[in-house]
Amino acid sequence: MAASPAAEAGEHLDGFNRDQLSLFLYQMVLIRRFEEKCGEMYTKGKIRGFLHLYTGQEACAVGALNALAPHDKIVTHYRDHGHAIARGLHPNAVMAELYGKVDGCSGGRGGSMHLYDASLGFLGGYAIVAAHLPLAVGLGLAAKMQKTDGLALCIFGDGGVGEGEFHEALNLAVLWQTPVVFFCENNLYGMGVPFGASLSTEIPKLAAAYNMPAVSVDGMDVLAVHRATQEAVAHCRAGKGPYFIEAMTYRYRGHSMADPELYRLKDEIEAAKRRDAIEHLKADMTLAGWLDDAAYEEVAARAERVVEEAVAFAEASPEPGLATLHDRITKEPANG
Amino acid sequence: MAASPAAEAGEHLDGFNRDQLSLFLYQMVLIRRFEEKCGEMYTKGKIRGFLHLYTGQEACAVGALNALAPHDKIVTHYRDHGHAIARGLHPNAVMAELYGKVDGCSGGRGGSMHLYDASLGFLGGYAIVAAHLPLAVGLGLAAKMQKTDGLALCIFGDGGVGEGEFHEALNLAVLWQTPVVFFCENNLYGMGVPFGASLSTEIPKLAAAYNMPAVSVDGMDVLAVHRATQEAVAHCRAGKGPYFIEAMTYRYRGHSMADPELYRLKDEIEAAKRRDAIEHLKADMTLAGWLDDAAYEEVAARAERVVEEAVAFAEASPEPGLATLHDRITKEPANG
Amino acid sequence: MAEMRFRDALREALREELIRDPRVFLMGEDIGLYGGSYAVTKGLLDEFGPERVLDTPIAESGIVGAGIGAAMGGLRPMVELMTINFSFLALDQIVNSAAKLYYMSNGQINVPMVIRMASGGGSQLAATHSHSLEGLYAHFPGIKVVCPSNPADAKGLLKRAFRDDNTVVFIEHTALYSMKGEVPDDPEFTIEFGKANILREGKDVTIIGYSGSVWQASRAATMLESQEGISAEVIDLRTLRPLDIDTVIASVKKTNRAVIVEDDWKFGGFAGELSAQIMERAFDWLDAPVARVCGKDVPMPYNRNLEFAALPSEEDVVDAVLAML
Amino acid sequence: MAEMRFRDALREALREELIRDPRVFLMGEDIGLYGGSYAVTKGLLDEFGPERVLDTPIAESGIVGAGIGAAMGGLRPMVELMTINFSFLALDQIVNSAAKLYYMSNGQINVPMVIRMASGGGSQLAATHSHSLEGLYAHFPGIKVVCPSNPADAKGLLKRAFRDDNTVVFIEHTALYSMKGEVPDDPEFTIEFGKANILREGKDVTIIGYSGSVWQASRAATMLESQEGISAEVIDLRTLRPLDIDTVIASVKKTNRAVIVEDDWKFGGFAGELSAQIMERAFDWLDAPVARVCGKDVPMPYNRNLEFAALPSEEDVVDAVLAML
Ligand SMILES: Cc1ncc(C[n+]2csc(CCOP(=O)(O)OP(=O)(O)O)c2C)c(N)n1
Ligand SMILES: Cc1ncc(C[n+]2csc(CCOP(=O)(O)OP(=O)(O)O)c2C)c(N)n1
Ligand SMILES: [Mg+2]
Ligand SMILES: [Mg+2]
Repeated sequence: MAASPAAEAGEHLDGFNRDQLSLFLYQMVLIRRFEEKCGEMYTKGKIRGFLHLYTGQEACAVGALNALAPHDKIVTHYRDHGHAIARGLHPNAVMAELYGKVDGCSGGRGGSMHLYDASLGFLGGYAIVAAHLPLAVGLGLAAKMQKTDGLALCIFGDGGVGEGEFHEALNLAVLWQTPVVFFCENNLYGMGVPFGASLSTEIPKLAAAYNMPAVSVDGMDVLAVHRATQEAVAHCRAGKGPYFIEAMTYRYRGHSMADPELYRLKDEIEAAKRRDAIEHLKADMTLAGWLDDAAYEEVAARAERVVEEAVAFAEASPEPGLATLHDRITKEPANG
Repeated sequence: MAASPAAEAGEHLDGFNRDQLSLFLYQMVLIRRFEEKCGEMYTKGKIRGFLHLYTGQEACAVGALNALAPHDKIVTHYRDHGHAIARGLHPNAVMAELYGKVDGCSGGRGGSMHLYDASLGFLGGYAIVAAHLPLAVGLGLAAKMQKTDGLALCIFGDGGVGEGEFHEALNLAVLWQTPVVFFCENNLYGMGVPFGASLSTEIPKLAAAYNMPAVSVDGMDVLAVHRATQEAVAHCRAGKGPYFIEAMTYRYRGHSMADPELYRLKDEIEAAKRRDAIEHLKADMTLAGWLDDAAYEEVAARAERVVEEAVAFAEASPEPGLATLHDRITKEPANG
Repeated sequence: MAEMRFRDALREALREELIRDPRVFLMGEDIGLYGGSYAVTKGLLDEFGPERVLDTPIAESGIVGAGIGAAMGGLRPMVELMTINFSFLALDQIVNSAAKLYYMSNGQINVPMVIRMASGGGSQLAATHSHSLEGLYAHFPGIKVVCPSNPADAKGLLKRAFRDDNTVVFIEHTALYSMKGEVPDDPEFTIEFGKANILREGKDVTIIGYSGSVWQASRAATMLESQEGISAEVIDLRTLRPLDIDTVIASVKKTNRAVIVEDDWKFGGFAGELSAQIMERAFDWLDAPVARVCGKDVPMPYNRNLEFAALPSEEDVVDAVLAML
Repeated sequence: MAEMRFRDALREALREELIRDPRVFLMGEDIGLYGGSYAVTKGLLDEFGPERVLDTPIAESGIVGAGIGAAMGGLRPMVELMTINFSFLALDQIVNSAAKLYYMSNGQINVPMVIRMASGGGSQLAATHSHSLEGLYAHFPGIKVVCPSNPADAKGLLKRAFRDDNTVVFIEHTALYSMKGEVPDDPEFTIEFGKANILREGKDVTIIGYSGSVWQASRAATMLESQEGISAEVIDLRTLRPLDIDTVIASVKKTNRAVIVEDDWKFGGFAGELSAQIMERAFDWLDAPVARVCGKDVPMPYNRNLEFAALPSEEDVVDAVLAML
């Protein structure tokens, strides 16, 4: 006998409380709204360079980042706004960075692909595909050598799996039993290359061959992502070495703002949107009696306000002075 | 009931005839003798640079290379004398190369690590660990695109498995279904690093995760190596894509002539020698009535003569002229 | 002759070479379904099919290595690395395999391959995505390094690259992709390597550039002429290896002054090589030290004003010329 | 002071730094059980244990990347890449991560790491194993490049490298490992970066080298003095980035002539940078063009005579000096 929808939601929500889910919902809505605004501002020429939007993948960032502790470290790839915001970087600082302004989280030097906030353990977006995987191994190694229970979360895309550094990093992490959660957001494409043309096998199968636990989860379900990441985090904190998660997800927009999107069909995008993570959580929370239309409107309005404020903040922030061009190339006692 | 020794040998020899085994035996003895002589000549300062001897691993080269056809291509690593000789490069040309002389198979420019004979499809020893794995994929791709049934045999060591190019090459080969036999000579060490400290898993397990057949064979048994390679070759020729072989073997000498060998015990070396490939085949052939002491002495004497002649040839060959230093840096119509 | 954009001229060259030589095939990241990240290969997958236009995984070392192997096996691959920034990952293959096999094998094995990549800053792509590494590649014996500055050269040099028996590193400045120009349609039109192009004759100073920097040099020459009455000769090197130093020296011996314009960082860059060679061969003709107008010695910042300040401009070239007169 | 070999001086520096700073650890290929391929780390595994002396797989990009991560995480790793020839495989990590993080993060993240590697030709290791890439590394802003020429400098500079807050690429010429010299034993003995060393004073010509080439320069100076009565000043640059150009310029303004000695290929090499800078800053003092005595522009051949001919020798330096007088 099928369970009633409410009971199903109840089961699905097992172990989560209302506050937590409200936070997840708010963060996902905020990221979505933030990204849409970025797209808009890119079209207006306010944001430039390469801009890779995260819409569609929000459940990954929100589910995973909220499973971490403050002393954990994060490295991710260039599609990094969602991860930054979920980690707690202020949207003002992120938007100002996209504008290239001094109050940006990287002082206007990094742009969209290179967000940093070392005080939050957010150690960067990396734009060379897979280059940050070995870095995560080193961060894990440092945590281990310093005898903390900290770990490194390493986020990357399915396209990164083809690079040699994927192999080198996984191997080193297992050999050295470093606390690293490898978190692969499989959105089915690396630019225009469908996943099946980039890897000859399934990602978790390959990861498991290195002798580490490897799972695949629904990346459109924030609760599933969160549970899996909690599991991975517990594994790492217990000193059992690295853990691998593949989150199956989908990006609603093109690879970057420059993408002509010749390679995928509208149908596929529409199908993915029917699994939308925000709608999914909204439905669950509504069934559980934790959300109604008014409450959702409030969430949306709050996100809207925060994003508008971020834009205003970024607009008002000054450009870095030309005299700073040669500053901080290396760290010297005088400038340290 | 245990089979009698003769019957066991008989079974083991199934499918091989006397001529073939005599050839294998001769090639193995020749390679062993050649390598011993190289060690001697290195000590005398006749051979210089890095010299990596192949003694102990002869069954790999002889078993594998004899499974190929003339139109197949071979790329291998720097420990390449055995492979070159098994492919049919004349010992004179190999020894002259080690001497750096004009009659060397690379004109004295390559030395021990870089033997070539394009006319035999022997496309080189490569000294950057794992760099030739992608080359083999390309050679396989060329054979496939040209619609021949040729294939590429790619020989490398267990140490090479840690490199990113191992991953990139295996993935590409399976994705593109190129005819490549990956042949890993696992001699338990990459220089002084024991295999278990270089890879977090077993090699065939990892290779199989890419979705290709992957087997492990006794690399001290020339017949086992030959059978496995024949299987792999048939697989490739049938258009079924790449195939992976790990051959468990052992090198009797240090990594190179410069190795102080601090990292392994005499016991281990002695134990490996008890599995010696030449002794193994001698015993089998003797039991089958295909070899006696006199016949073996003849084989050994023939190898000895060939090696002595190689040394004499190398000694007599001239040094390349200084005027050739700038020749053949690029291929131009005039010099083509 | 037809007017076309730089990217279309490149595509024409690829098309014509695919048609001319059955051994030619293309592989690279997003060159097929996506149409090439700078749309150079757009339409070629449809026209030539997946056997001759291969989309690859993101695996620079692997695909360049596979290209080398394919070339050794008798084919004529073109490998597109998307941008030069990712070529660090393939550098070992380029330098240790592609460039050296012919020499090491004593002429037995050659590697006829074209490696195409987009280069240069100016698009706010920040520090990891704004490299100009033409000079880095020019340092290695055994390969050739080509950097066209206009559509006709792009086509003629790329077609020539496919007919070379060696590995050619073919570098395209992203700022040029939309540039228009007249391009010959003769399918046998090629441009020889090692022949610099005198873009503009002059008598007071020689300004030397390649790829995108040719246009800073040209605009500076125009400004010098109209604002100061100074006559500048502008030389487009076209290829860095082989380098047509003779044309440069002949010009400097006439003008007695030289300015080199290069996007790359000045310190340890290729401009130093040019400067040194000019001094070595034209010392007694020089009225002033050779000047280098290069990128500033910093990782490229994202911010637009900072990036602009980090790149050499025509004003910088004008200033350098005025300072030496 | 104690007399010791170059390799032992390096080992002493590593030992002292391991003792001084608990954040320091070593990792690399064959640095543990094997004792280091040039025996530099011999005995350190026994002394400090496997937590501080890690043998790694052969995975250059991975281990340099892991070093960067460890440095970001608060440690002070030394990564040994065995030889510079293998560093192409780690170049992306060095150039795009280690060198740029401080700038890109606007000073939030720095990467205090030492990357050690053996360099140079002359041992018949053939084309892929005989690189001299000091100049290549010097091209990239954000890192430091150190190339000691003697045991005392090796120790003092290596200890200094561990105290730097940035990534230091530390390059050791294989021909120097067995060289003996007096080495201070003060554990606080370090040598500042960016201070060239005037090895020998002279008045007729300045000969500039670094790493192994300092000794070709010195031997040439001795020959010039004894055979020709020419007084050469010899400068050891010690570090290429930062570069002590002031010391070079002051010397050239005194001698009016300069010769640069470098093992690397001449074309596009670091000698060009030095030559250009000398011209730019001392043009009016130069009595002859700056000369470059460098490696020949070929992949290194295995054959001994050919290799010898491909490398710069003291005779070549003497000839260059005589040609400019
Ligand atoms: C080493 C390297 N090669 C190529 C690129 C160009 N590039 C940028 S993103 C991308 C696709 C990556 O896809 P994936 O890892 O799946 O991440 P997604 O964009 O889907 O989030 C490519 C090829 C790069 N940045 N770095
Ligand atoms: C990229 C690279 N890194 C390091 C080295 C130095 N090196 C040469 S051989 C070797 C060990 C390789 O071991 P393995 O692959 O097992 O082959 P074996 O020597 O045992 O035959 C190492 C580390 C190298 N040549 N290339
Ligand atoms: Mg993807
Ligand atoms: Mg081995």
